Amino acid sequence: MLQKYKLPFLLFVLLFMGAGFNAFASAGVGTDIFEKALEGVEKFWNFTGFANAHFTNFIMIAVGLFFIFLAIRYDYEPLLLIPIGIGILIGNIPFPPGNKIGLYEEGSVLNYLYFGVQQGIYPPLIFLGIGAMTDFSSLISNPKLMILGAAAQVGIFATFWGASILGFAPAESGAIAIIGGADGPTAIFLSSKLAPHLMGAIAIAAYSYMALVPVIQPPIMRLLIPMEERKIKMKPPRAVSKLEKILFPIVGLLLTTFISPSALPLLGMLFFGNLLKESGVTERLADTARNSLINIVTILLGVTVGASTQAVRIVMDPNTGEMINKGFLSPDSMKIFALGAISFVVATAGGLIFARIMNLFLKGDKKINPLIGAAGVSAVPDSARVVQAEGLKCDPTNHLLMHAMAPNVSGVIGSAVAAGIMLAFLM
Amino acid sequence: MLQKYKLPFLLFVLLFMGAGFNAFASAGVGTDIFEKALEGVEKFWNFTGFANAHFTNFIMIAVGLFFIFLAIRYDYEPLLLIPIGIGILIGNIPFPPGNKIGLYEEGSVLNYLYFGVQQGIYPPLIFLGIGAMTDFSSLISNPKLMILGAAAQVGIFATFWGASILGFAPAESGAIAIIGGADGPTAIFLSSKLAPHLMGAIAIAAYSYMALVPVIQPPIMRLLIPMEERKIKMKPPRAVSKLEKILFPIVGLLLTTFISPSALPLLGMLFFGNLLKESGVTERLADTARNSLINIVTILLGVTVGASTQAVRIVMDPNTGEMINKGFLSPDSMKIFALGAISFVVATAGGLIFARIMNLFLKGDKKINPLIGAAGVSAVPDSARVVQAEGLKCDPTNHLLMHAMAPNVSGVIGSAVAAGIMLAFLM
Amino acid sequence: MLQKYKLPFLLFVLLFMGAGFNAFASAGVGTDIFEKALEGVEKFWNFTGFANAHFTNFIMIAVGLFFIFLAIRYDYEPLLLIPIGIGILIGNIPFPPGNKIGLYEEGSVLNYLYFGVQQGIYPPLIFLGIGAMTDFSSLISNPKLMILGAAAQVGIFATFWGASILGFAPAESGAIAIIGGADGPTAIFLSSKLAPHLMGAIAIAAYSYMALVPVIQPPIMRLLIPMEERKIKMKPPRAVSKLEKILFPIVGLLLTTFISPSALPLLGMLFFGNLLKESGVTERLADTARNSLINIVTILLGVTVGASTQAVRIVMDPNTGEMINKGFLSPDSMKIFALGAISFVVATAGGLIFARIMNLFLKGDKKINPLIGAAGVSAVPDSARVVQAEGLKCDPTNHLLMHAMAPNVSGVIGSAVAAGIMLAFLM
Amino acid sequence: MNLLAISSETWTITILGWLIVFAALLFLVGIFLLIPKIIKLATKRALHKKTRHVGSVPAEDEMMLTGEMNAAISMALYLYFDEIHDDESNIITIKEVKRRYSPWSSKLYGMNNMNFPR
Amino acid sequence: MNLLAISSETWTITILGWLIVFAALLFLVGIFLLIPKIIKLATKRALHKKTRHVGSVPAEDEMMLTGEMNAAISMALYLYFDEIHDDESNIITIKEVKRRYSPWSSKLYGMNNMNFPR
Amino acid sequence: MNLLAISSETWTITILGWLIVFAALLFLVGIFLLIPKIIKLATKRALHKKTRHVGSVPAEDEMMLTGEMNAAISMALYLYFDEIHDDESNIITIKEVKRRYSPWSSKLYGMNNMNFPR
Ligand code: NA
Ligand code: NA
Ligand code: NA
Repeated sequence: MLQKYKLPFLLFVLLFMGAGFNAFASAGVGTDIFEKALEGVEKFWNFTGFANAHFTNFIMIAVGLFFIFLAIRYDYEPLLLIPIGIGILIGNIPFPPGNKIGLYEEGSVLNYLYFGVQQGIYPPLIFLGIGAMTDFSSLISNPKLMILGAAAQVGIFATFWGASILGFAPAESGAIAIIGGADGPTAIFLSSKLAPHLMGAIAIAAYSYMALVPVIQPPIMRLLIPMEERKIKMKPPRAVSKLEKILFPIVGLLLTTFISPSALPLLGMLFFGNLLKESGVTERLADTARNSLINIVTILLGVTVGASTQAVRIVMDPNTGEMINKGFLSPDSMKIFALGAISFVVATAGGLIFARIMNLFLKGDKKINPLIGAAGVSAVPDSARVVQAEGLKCDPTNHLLMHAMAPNVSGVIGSAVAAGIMLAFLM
Repeated sequence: MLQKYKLPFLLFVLLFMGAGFNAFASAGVGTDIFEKALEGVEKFWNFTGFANAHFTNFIMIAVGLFFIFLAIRYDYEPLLLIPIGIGILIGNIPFPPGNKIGLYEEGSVLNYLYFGVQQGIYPPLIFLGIGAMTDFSSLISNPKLMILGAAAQVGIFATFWGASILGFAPAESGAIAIIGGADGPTAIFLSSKLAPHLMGAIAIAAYSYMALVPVIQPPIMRLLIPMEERKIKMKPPRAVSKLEKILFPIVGLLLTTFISPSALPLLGMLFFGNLLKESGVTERLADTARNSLINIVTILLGVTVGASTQAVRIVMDPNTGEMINKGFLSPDSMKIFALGAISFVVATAGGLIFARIMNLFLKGDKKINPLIGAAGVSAVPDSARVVQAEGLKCDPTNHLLMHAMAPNVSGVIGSAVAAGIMLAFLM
Repeated sequence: MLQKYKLPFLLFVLLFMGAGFNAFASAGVGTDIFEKALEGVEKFWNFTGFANAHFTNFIMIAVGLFFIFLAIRYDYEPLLLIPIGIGILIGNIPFPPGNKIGLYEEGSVLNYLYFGVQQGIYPPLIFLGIGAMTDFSSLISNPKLMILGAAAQVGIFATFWGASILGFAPAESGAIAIIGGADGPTAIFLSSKLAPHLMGAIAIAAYSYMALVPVIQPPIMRLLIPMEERKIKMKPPRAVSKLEKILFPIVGLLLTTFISPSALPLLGMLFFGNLLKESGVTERLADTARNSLINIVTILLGVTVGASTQAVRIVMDPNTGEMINKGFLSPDSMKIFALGAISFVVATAGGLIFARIMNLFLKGDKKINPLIGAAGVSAVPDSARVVQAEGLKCDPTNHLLMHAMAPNVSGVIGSAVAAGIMLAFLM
Repeated sequence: MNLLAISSETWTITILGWLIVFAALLFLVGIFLLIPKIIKLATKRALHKKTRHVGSVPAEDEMMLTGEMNAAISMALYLYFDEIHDDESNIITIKEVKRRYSPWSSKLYGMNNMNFPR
Repeated sequence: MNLLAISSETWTITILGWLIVFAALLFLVGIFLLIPKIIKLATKRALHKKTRHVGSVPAEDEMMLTGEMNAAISMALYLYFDEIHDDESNIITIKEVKRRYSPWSSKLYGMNNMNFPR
Repeated sequence: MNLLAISSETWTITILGWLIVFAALLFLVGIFLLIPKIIKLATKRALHKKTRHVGSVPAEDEMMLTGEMNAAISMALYLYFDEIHDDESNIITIKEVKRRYSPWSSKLYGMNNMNFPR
């Protein structure tokens, strides 16, 4: 019964669809319309990514694709590398400036999401989730292994020294140094306070090397630890009571933040999350902290940190007044990457050597396997897994994982304390 | 043993409860107190909704109730219509201005929650979730169906032309036009950039017509597609490899945003979400993106968009200085609703006609069923379901759903690209 | 094969690790370096919590530990007391001011998270979740029990009167009064509008007494209700249709907010959440509202409200120009705690007495058990459980829980209405 | 301390505020006493039409009793489960129970099915 | 009302805008027609190497048919479930079905296993 | 490049910083070596009271061994599951296992039940 409306309707639609073409053909002089159309095409072309592209954009896009490849192909920290990788792509799509598109343009969506990175708000929320998912049992059962988490922080202070030598300002050096802590949230938190202009490079370096821990650490382990020591078997950790687990976050919070109040946002949230987990009466909060909340923040943090690596970013030099490119691919970024690599090596070596030194003072079955010193760099839980894998290579019956978790998580605390110290001295 | 305290306690409580009445009776002159009480009643009355109500509030409340009714009774897009419907109620409770109650009053709770709408932050987050829940397989397996998603965007440009004729400024026309894209988040994003003052009307129109797709599309389908063509059976789509599914969001992101960088927030997040889903290594992030995150944003977006339809909103005219009502029920809103209806009709017709044109160039079993062209308007997944239902009416063995999903999801991409083009030309 | 690099590598690492010590020994005069180091130690010491501690910090830390103890040991409102308790610890770690550490320092992480408390944004979001988890059936099935929820609000107005007598300004009195409403979110919302400087004390008082409801209410119940009345059995509530459940949030929203528009953020969200639950078509939104969303907001609200109890907070007096301590432990806080205790007692008594008065007008099996009047203070669902427990003590076969839920949830509505009235009169 | 020596505005708010809260909730009470009567009226009409086709319907009183018991039990269960753990799973369980065992809910859902097509 | 009496810029945007959307999606179409061919080429080479060790491989056409049917069925199922409830559980179910029953997916996952070690 | 030619402040931070981190964690080590001893003392007293009523208690050493093995196994399992999938479900599983099979945990939970009524 609708069929009778068919013809007029069809005519109307075709009329409309044809009207534009008619207009081109008939309205006014014709050439004028054609010129306008050409102008329009040109205007649009100047707006596209093709017209605004710079070769450095393509370099960064290649880096982003490589991150995604590493994450999918080798399963290297995919929860970090996928968001950061796609963030690098998003940040390096060329665009005409001044249209609230880019991350660094005020009022753009990316800029709003980046706010939580810039102000250091996301990292404590991630630490809340980490606290709510971390089991500190192995550390509570054998507290002396905690010292290995302190030893590996030599990577931080070595990098501070190295960055100073390379000519970075003290605050910049402090921010760069934290790469050696092998904790992404801590690195972002500290650089947001000490050197916001270097945050992109610092974050990318920290996350890259954390993803590459399975590549970086094994050769250093084999270099510094003789085969016979790599085979040392350790006593299983003692069982830990629920009361100890509840006391740990409370005591840990009070002690560490009294020593290093600047680390309060990080350590406060880490131990808060852990208390939510261990109290046994706030399971629904702990569950949200370690799932929805940490996932949401990880997504937003990853993609905006990635997008902060914009290759082309023309700003006015505050001194000379000329327009300069403050994009990601600068000599400073390269230096930061080099320093980051060294800091991971030094941190690993520091943990390993200190473990051997500790063994000089320990006897019999109390001796520790020095390999677990490498887990002190944190990079939770990858470096603990690397220790496990190396241990199994030397003795297929020697499971070091549970022992390596102790320096591993204490490395997180150590880095946060170190970040607080940097803030105390440099801010 | 507590009984001995009973009497004094009871006396104390009664004393207090009676004190007020005593005060009325005894304190001072008595009439003064009574006058004060009357003043208080009057002051309170002037604060209530009853005293501040305008008949337009009740019209809008009726609209809100109708939205809720449609959602519950007919299951039309309940995830959108329930929040928007109750938002319309909330936005049209009359209140005395200047007390930080209303959505448009700075510092009110609703105003803070509306920030994500005003700045276009919520739509990209919704697209992230949509990406994480969308399976692009059907589109990857038969890429040429993607063109139907482009054809249906004629609705956008037809509406742009229509809005210009009706006297809207170019930027306003661009924002109104996007209603034809049948994508709520895209419409909100674009109007937040081009015409924030029309956002309420545009969003309500877009969501209303999206909910009414099962009512709008079938007659047009029957008008434009002859019965024999409605019965065409299509080959099942080929299977798609995991690698193709991973490459799709990456390639799609790079290509579409190079063409239309202004659509970066929308398309970047859409394809980011899809990579989280398809990479296979970030399932926990994808899960949060398509559940908690999209739900939270949907709740906040829906209720604030609904509340933005405040019927009475007295502001000072910047030119004349007199107080005028900038409320929702304006002639502009009515025009936008009319244009929205036309744009949905034109978009559907565009998709259908283009599908018939495509068939002229396709042979044998490669011919497509023109009904699936209607799914090109997007309104995911409702219009694909309408196609399925119409197909079944003509041939109960002909399942078109999987084929209709291809133009359906490409319509989302097409609208986002179109939004970027509008921004490029008009901002 | 890596063994050949071993020696040089080891040397390099040891060189570095030794370099610092060498520097101490060799560089310059030696004593100069030693002096610098001492200076550094002193600088760091002055930054630690030990150097900045004040005895009031330790009092507050003890309070925080006590909250955590109550929550874990006695299971008193752990979802509130654990976050608030650890927040009190976090807020009372002493720190050197001016380094963006403390909650009250602009730009600190805690300050950003506190924004949602300060502006009253978190409470409506919590009400959204409460709405999505509350079953109003018992109230719908026996609407007259709703009046008990009004009767118990006498606690609010009694406290208003008491606070005025104690010398608080009217707006301050209004904010303090709401403690008697026994609803944390309502208290925070109202004090964010009327008396932001008292919010910490008000929130802590409200949550403390809510947690102590099982301690506060039973003696009052035994005092005011004779044993024979405590044994009254009530008819089971009638079954409620789905339609009634859907109509309840819609009608409730319109009526209560017309009467009290200032309560719109609270009541609008409460009934919105309930419609999400009862509509039957938005289950995924309701699920997120009552899980992820409310949990996230509870975590952030709890920890920042706790941290707002900073004991030492030196600010300049705007009048005299001298530096004074505006910390938590002030005479005002003590008064607020005293008033809070009284308000809970009066509210409970009000509910109980009114229930007995109601019984004068009810006959036969329609008589209510006056114990359920105590549930009118809200403190959902603890006070309803207290009623159940008391009822069982008098007659082990008398289950009052379902009946107590009606005044319990209507107490929430009543307090929100009362908050709106306070805003109408005092803002 | 003279407890009455405060401004008359304080008295106004104290007394009037409480009265308004009462008025507001009494208003709600009235409406919710009214609503089930309206629904009953509408349902009766609908049932009237239905019975012509369906045949015998269980007596309303009997049904109501069952429904009441069911509601009471389910609410008790609800709060019992609520004490054990705080999350949602129990609610779903109870919903299922309600749907499965109650003749009252079968009638109710019948009515809903009439009004709500899904 | 003269429908053509609007600024030429409006005409430009109307026509050009639509054409650009077309161009953009046609571009995508081209790429995604190309990608499977490239993958096939790569896969063939890999399969070639593999067959030396593994032995006989089912004929590609037959496999494809099965894969197609499987995809069609699973998508239909997907959308069917999607109508019932909106959440994710069904997707997982379908994924499992796909993995379990399709010889095509077994081949595909074989390929993936080659490229993706986990 | 003279590696020592940097400001003395840099040296201070480098050396002092590391030492402070050490000091902080050594402090924690000390406390956590102390805590179990305090708890043991308290527990022994409590057990002492309890044994009068309950009767025989398994020898502490034996118990500890079991507890250790249990902890080791559960942690290994934990990390094993953690490699398979990243979410929480496994943790719950392990918790159940711990509760069910370990005599040590039964003692522990006994103690907890004493202190923590639920
Ligand atoms: Na670390
Ligand atoms: Na679209
Ligand atoms: Na209340």
